[in-house]
Amino acid sequence: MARKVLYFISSEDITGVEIAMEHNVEDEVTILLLQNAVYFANKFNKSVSQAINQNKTVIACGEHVKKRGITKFISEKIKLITTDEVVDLIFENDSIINF
Amino acid sequence: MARKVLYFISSEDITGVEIAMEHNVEDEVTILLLQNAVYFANKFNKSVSQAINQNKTVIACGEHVKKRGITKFISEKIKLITTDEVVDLIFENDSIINF
Amino acid sequence: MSKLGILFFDGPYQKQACETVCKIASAALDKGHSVRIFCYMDAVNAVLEKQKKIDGIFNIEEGFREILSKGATIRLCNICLLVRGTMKNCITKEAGDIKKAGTPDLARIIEETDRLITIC
Amino acid sequence: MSKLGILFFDGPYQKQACETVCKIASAALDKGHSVRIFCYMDAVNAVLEKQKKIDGIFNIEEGFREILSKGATIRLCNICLLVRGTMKNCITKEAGDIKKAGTPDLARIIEETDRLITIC
Amino acid sequence: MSEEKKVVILLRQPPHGTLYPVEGLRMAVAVSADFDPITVAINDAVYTFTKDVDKTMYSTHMDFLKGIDLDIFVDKKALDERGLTKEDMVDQVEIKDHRDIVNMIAESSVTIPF
Amino acid sequence: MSEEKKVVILLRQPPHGTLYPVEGLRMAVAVSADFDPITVAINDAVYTFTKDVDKTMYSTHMDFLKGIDLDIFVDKKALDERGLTKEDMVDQVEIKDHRDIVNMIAESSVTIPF
Repeated sequence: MARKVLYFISSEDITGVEIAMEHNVEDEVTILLLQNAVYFANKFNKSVSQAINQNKTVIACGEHVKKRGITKFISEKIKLITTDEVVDLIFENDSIINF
Repeated sequence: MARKVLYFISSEDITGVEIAMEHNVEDEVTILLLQNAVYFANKFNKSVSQAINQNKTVIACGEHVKKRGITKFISEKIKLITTDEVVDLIFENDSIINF
Repeated sequence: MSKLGILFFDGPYQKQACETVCKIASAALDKGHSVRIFCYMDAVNAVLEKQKKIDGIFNIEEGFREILSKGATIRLCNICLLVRGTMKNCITKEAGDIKKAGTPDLARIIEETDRLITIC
Repeated sequence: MSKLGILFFDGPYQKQACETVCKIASAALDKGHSVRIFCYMDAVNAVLEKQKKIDGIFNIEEGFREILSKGATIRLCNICLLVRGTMKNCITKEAGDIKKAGTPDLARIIEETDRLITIC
Repeated sequence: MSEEKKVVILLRQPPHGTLYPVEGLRMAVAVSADFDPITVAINDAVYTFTKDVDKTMYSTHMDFLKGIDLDIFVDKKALDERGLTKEDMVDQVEIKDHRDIVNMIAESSVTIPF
Repeated sequence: MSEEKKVVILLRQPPHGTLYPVEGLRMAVAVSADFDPITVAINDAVYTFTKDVDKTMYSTHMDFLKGIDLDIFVDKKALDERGLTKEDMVDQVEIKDHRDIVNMIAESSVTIPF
């Protein structure tokens, strides 16, 4: 049974993104980048680019991206969301995998 | 004029080892690994193995290696020293590069 | 309305975790969700009193007082406080539902919330 | 005999830095060197009083009291204490040469010591 | 409800230098009163369960988990990358292929990373 | 004696998420009373000096260093690895080849890593 799974990545540990990519294909996987994990959204980051190419949904916390001034260095395919929307996303998914 | 330079590496940041390898060849470079940086001494770590192959002196804090139980996973060319000897090493070198 | 559990590990002013916890908790409370927070390891120092306000820095004590006033539940790892010597310096229960607790209380939080997030 | 400066950034019981500082400082003092330590950022919490002793864990308060008794000089970043709310909870000068200080004191330590190490 | 939640204690940091893995195992013990948590070691956390590492701070937690039949799994990929083999590891842990480790994490309903 | 010491403030962490780079720049300012420290940004610390980053916490430190003619150097290699160019960076910093950055670090007598 397909579930909606959220990878909630708030640490500078790329393993979270890697495991999300290896997650079984039946589930609907979303990768959420917060805090310094938003630096992984840089177009030059191989793992995140690969996740986008695999059509995984990659989302980043807009406030954290903006503060770091990296909007123009990240892929347009990454959706930026507010803290409010982070809360909604948490409850919209069936389970959360924290990294 | 050749100087004795000690790379004093106490963090899990491999950049210290990399910069030590790029250090100009006239100086006598020693790399000292402490705390979790001793994990870099693992034979499978490319940077440290390369440093050893380049005949850089690589030393690790024996107490920190022993506590982590990794003696048999590290190269025999890495000398293990006591905290006492760490102090001597600090003063034997002309300058310390902290990482 | 749903129940959110939050676990974190870091103290204030070194890393961003405390600030993120306050902001996500605050947003969740504003939306009518309930929020239960467990402070583990250095995170217990996030709720120390007398944190001086400095311009441009998010004051962590105020952040936690605000979410307490909005109804968040905060549990502090007992042993973590003891070992750090900060047992007597925490925000008190006049500010809201904040208590010293043991690790089994995290199990209760896991059991009684719909989602658990950790902020690293 | 030589002069050693030590700078560190981490608080107790999360990372190993505090313990390493104590051990290297202690060894240097035993060899007759002088030791001057600057506690920056979370490191100011290393010298809080009332850190409870727990079996198997190196007690950081005791470690710092020991090196103070052997003659180490310890300077604590003022603002770092203020912002964390831990200004009033530090080991006092009865234990040795420990004082609140500003960042310029680190410049003095750099100037007056032969080597500066940082423990990260 | 509580029976349904699959709790994974995810160890990813080395056993010394920080208190994370020790605190993770302490958490596994605490959570075991209400759940059947599994403990999974990836990356440098695999060093936590070598025969030679100093386990003073967490051997009682390991023994407790073993005593109530709760599993500790170790990622074979992480072992391979570090040149560690089955012989280097304590008996209390089970080595699993990376694919299985990923599935355990993927199927959890609550993950607590240390 | 103090004139001889070459102090390098070595920034290596990103400008937000931790307070390290902010504290590093505060330290550079403090140390400038007695020394002529140079500030060197490598790895993710290069993000500290992009035009678009929020510099509320450290712009005064940057301006102070600039005002007394103390240099801030940025590693070109780190920029390249992140797809950043000279145009993305503020005027107060100077971009240097990795070889020059290595030499600055190598020739320092006191390095303070943040």
